[in-house]
Amino acid sequence: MTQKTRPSAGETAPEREISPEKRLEMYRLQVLLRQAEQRAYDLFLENKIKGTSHLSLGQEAVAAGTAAAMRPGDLSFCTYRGHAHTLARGVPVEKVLGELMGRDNGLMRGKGGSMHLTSVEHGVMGSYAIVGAHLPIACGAAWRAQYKGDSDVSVCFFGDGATNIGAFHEALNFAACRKLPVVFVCENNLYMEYTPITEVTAVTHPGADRASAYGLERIVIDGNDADVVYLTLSKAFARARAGEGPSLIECLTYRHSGHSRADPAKYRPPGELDRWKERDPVSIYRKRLEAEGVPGATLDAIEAQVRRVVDDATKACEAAPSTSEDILFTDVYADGGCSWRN
Amino acid sequence: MTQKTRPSAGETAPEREISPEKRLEMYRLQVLLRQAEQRAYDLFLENKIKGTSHLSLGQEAVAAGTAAAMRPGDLSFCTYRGHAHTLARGVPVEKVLGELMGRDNGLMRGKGGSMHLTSVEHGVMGSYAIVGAHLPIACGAAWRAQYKGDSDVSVCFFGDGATNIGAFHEALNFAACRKLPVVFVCENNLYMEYTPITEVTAVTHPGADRASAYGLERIVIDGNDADVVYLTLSKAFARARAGEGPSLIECLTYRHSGHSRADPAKYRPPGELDRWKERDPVSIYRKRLEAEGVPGATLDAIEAQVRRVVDDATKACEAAPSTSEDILFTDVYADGGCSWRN
Amino acid sequence: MAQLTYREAVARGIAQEMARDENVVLLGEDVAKAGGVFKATVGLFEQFGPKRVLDTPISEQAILGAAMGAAMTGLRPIAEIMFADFLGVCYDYIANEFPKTRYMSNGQVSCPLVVRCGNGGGARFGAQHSQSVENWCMQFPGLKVVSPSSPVDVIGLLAAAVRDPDPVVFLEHKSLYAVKGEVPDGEILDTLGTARILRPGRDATILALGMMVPRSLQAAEALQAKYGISCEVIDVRSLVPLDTQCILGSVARTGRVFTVEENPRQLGWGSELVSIIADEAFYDLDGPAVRITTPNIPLPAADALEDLAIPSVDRIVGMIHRSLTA
Amino acid sequence: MAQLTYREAVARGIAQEMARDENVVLLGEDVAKAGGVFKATVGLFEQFGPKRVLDTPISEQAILGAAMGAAMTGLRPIAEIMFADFLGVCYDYIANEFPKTRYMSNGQVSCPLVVRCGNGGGARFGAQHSQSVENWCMQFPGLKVVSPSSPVDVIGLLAAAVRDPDPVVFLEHKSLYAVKGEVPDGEILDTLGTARILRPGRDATILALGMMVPRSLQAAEALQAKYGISCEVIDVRSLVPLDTQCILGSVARTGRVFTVEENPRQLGWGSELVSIIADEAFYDLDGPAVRITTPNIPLPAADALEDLAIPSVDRIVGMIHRSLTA
Ligand SMILES: Cc1ncc(C[n+]2csc(CCOP(=O)(O)OP(=O)(O)O)c2C)c(N)n1
Ligand SMILES: Cc1ncc(C[n+]2csc(CCOP(=O)(O)OP(=O)(O)O)c2C)c(N)n1
Ligand SMILES: [Mg+2]
Ligand SMILES: [Mg+2]
Repeated sequence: MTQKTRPSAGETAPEREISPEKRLEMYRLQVLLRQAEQRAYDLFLENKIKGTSHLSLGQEAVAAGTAAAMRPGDLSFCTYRGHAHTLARGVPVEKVLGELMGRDNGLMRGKGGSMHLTSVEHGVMGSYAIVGAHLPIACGAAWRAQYKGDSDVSVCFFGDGATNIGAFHEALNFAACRKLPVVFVCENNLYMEYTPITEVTAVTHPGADRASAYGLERIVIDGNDADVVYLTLSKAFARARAGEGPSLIECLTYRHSGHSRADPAKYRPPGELDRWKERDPVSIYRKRLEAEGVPGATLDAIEAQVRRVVDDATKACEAAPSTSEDILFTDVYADGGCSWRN
Repeated sequence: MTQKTRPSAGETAPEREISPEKRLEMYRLQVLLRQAEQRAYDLFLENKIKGTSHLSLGQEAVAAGTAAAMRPGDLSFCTYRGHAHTLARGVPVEKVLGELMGRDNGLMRGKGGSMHLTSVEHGVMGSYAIVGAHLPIACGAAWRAQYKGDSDVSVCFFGDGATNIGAFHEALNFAACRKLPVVFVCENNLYMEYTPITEVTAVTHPGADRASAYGLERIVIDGNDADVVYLTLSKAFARARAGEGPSLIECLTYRHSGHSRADPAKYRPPGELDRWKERDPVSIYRKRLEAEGVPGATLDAIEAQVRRVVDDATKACEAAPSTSEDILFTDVYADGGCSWRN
Repeated sequence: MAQLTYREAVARGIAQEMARDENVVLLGEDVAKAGGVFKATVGLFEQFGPKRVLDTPISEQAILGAAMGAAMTGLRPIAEIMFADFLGVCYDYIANEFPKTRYMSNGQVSCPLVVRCGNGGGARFGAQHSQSVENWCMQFPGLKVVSPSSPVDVIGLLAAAVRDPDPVVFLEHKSLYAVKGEVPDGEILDTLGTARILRPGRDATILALGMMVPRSLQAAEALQAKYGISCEVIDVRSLVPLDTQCILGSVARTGRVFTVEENPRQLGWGSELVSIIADEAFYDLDGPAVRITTPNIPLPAADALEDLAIPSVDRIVGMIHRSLTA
Repeated sequence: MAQLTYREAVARGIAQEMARDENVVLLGEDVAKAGGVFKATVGLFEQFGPKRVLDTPISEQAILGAAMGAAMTGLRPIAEIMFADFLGVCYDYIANEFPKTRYMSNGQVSCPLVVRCGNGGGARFGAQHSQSVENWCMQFPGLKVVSPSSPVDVIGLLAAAVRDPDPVVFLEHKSLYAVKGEVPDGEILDTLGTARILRPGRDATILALGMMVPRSLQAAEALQAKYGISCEVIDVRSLVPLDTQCILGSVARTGRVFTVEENPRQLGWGSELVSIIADEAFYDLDGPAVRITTPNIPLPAADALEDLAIPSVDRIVGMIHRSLTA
């Protein structure tokens, strides 16, 4: 078993160039995810978001880097921790916050909730709340692309914990056998809900150390570096589009917030969060851009623009009516209703 | 991915001595399994066995070698293809054939049938007809041994096809994490029901090529050589008893018969069966014993004795009444009955 | 017109739909080259090739999950789960994924697929290969559940299921695979959610499904011949959607209802039907609503025992006669 | 006597049994160090240590399978499946393994284990984390199904489940975890298969479970106060075994029955109960048996919608009043 030396650094170094525009876009995306999710957290504490909410604070580089490497038409399959990936594909903040708040302006008008964000228009084919369930589903979408000769790739995001459930194994084998154009992105944030992944996993790298079981390359990357994510995913997409089959990419990252809702995450050893905050993906990306000559004012303007978007979205959601009752009985069946008998 | 050179030869060579008595015992066991299952096949063709029946003809070395390496008190968990493993633990032929024939003298008096042979008295903790289901169950028995400080080891047999189902993955990870005293024996007979395992598996060795995903050693052995099986399993049992955790052993073998019932196995390429019959475990074992100086007469006597056992068992079963109806409603619940309401 | 077996009808129904729509694909364990464990997909691989007819690993979650992802994005998959009992290893898709995705996405996502299974007992396969699993499937809003009892219904309902925009569980009865029936030439298309009165009657309504349909018909004949009791036999065919009109109409005419269910008693499909009748047709009922089911036991393997467990013609006759003359 | 919350009662019940019998062990995701996602196992890890209280990987099949293997060989495992909805990913054990092994082995093998789950809605968790899954569990001969509605019942029924030699699914209602109730000191042990009449009444019987119990009690009060209708409210508590005597006795006295079910209508637990009544108590019934359920929809996440979906006190009152005065 390979031992990693720095917990935060990946083992596979990519080597391509990224255009300045792309990098600004990735910065904007990371800032957007950060601000939108911080807002979601505040709204939860204000009891304006009920139920639950799973944030990706600290994991923005994975979502931004992947989305930046995707083409329109590519498909995303997310988990309950799906706000970031949904926003990164271009779904408006208002729609996402509206859904979290159970408002009529929400992405699914409140019928799905925070764990099921779906926007087919943006290629977000759903967020799945049963751990592992969407890996086979993503295979199915990729199978359709292969069957129809479509060039889209399906991306399936999941956590370290999901690598120990049966559906993971079945999906990986199925995808590898059929060389499906699907990319499996394991966001290893070190924890399941509250239990460290290492305590319940037989290998050090829950994703990468399983790759060989499916004849796949072992890939572990620094998931807090959007450039690394972007380059690695670009390669995986190219491979998928070339008919060379799936990839399994383990992104090392960390969630700054608790698992869900207001979880204070007391199970984390002291200092751990601080060490990871030093590797905060948003700040390191900003520093890197500045170091490479991007004017601070440009980056400030992006942040300000994002703040306006998030503020406006919040206001719009607060003003929106709560979900209208007429949709309670709609869309159970394709005929639009819920009647199961004559 | 490692390529094997000879499909029938294992990659891991064991290096210990086996006593002459043990070897005679393994010969006897293989002959017993062979004859008992050939009888079962005949009875099926005569329509005296209804339903289904899955034979291990050709795979006897795995059952005999494993059973010979087990201690009383060790536990076996089998699949629907469980006649051989059940008999190898000492369950009388009459009980097994009686169960297959749905007679009152059957092991479970006909309530379970051929796919569910169970004899707690002999450590046969059940045969499971849902592929993969018993791997986690075997973990549970091993967990109990660990918890109680018992020294028994649980053995779980399954096919190549079972390595692609989710429960396999969950069980292996669980067992490896907790260092459970369980040994997973994958009988790779090259086929699922009718589909070659290589057509639907991302790696060449469906068992062994997955071992590293659970931090386990890669073990592929010649499953048609009872000595190799015995030595390899002995090592695995010692490891388990020493608290060093599970093993996953892929035994290369072949079933001479079809998958089940009267399956003519037309899906096999011409010549394949013949090549494997040259490596028939029973004949090669006999040849080896003879070459090493065991008198042919000794071996003939074993065969004759086994034939008598199988013949007597058959007669007893044919004479036995069909299952008596009074047990239809018993043993659904622990109170002995099936009443679910007052 | 041709005589087809129920198993041939499955293959013909699938072939009809695959020929009609190139988005229809078939996947499952041993369904392609080997033609299926029940030989119900023989010839399809040869006719439609490896791209459209796929042998899969023993990975039921991958089978159903892949079918779902493909259905969501434009294909019309038919997935075989060999024995219906195996729905246990992929039940999340039945319970949590297929039926809920349209609703949760507020109508954005469709899931038009068919899950075919070999269902039911009578083959001496024991407790894990013989179950009638209608009642594992019918409690999920969004999921449809169909179970044909004759070759012609197999084709027509399978075609309807494939064309249906909602996910459908299609339960084929293992013990009917060898049964023959008349099948007209040309395309056959039936309608989900329609029951069929196979035998009109005045004194009681018998509601049956799958293998219990021929047994109920035989029982009805015996009740007529032996006791002059006239039973109306309804093949429910589709549990979701349910043809409540047909069922309630019949009960209104006869005043008595019996379900004949292959599942063990507890929460069998008949309980829902009886509960509808006990509410909406209460004043039509002239006596108790009686459910004739397998008793509260797992199915035993031995032939003698299995025959005692599953409702037999004699048991149906006996229970109906006793109840009507009590 | 102490005031305990329902969630504290869970921990106390488990602790009582673990202290009594060293073969009792607890396993599940995050149940040990973190005290469980619902905080229902807080303190057990500290009290009984890592050998007896185990955090597992996200491997529900491994959890239930391991529980079964341990139960078969001498332990008395309590396995937590965090949200009842997740039974979908390990359903094979519920459907095919736990309940059948004793029968198939002709009594050789026992499977004394408890599967605890957070069940039910009201928490705005959406369609895959809010279901009431009684009807996923009660159709399997050999498996018992219990669902308590108060802290004292939690302890007593949990103790009974742990000591029971058969496998038991124990459904804790998520929306009741914070509810408080009086709990006597000392050991508490209840009996499976016993319903409880929580409020006597003359005009109708209400059968309820879990969160529907307090709502039914409130509805009964409102019906009395507003319309002078006297309802007997029965907390069914145990679906398998079922206290048919209590239920049929009540219906014999009142002549009318209503079930209040949190599950969507199709094949909810009430259908079985109604079907028993429609058969065995048909002549006691003075009017239709009515089931009050969540409609035929997956549960929506938004609070406004979820509140409309699950039977409310008002809906219960309205339906019973309308039905009794029709
Ligand atoms: C089948 C299933 N089991 C358990 C859960 C409860 N659960 C939700 S999230 C979670 C932890 C998942 O951890 P990981 O995969 O690492 O993802 P992360 O939350 O860290 O992003 C668990 C156990 C679930 N939703 N589905
Ligand atoms: C979950 C499940 N899926 C499918 C089956 C049907 N089935 C029974 S045996 C078998 C093939 C198993 O192949 P393998 O694991 O290689 O074992 P072998 O039969 O070769 O010993 C299949 C698909 C089953 N019993 N359970
Ligand atoms: Mg994680
Ligand atoms: Mg095999």
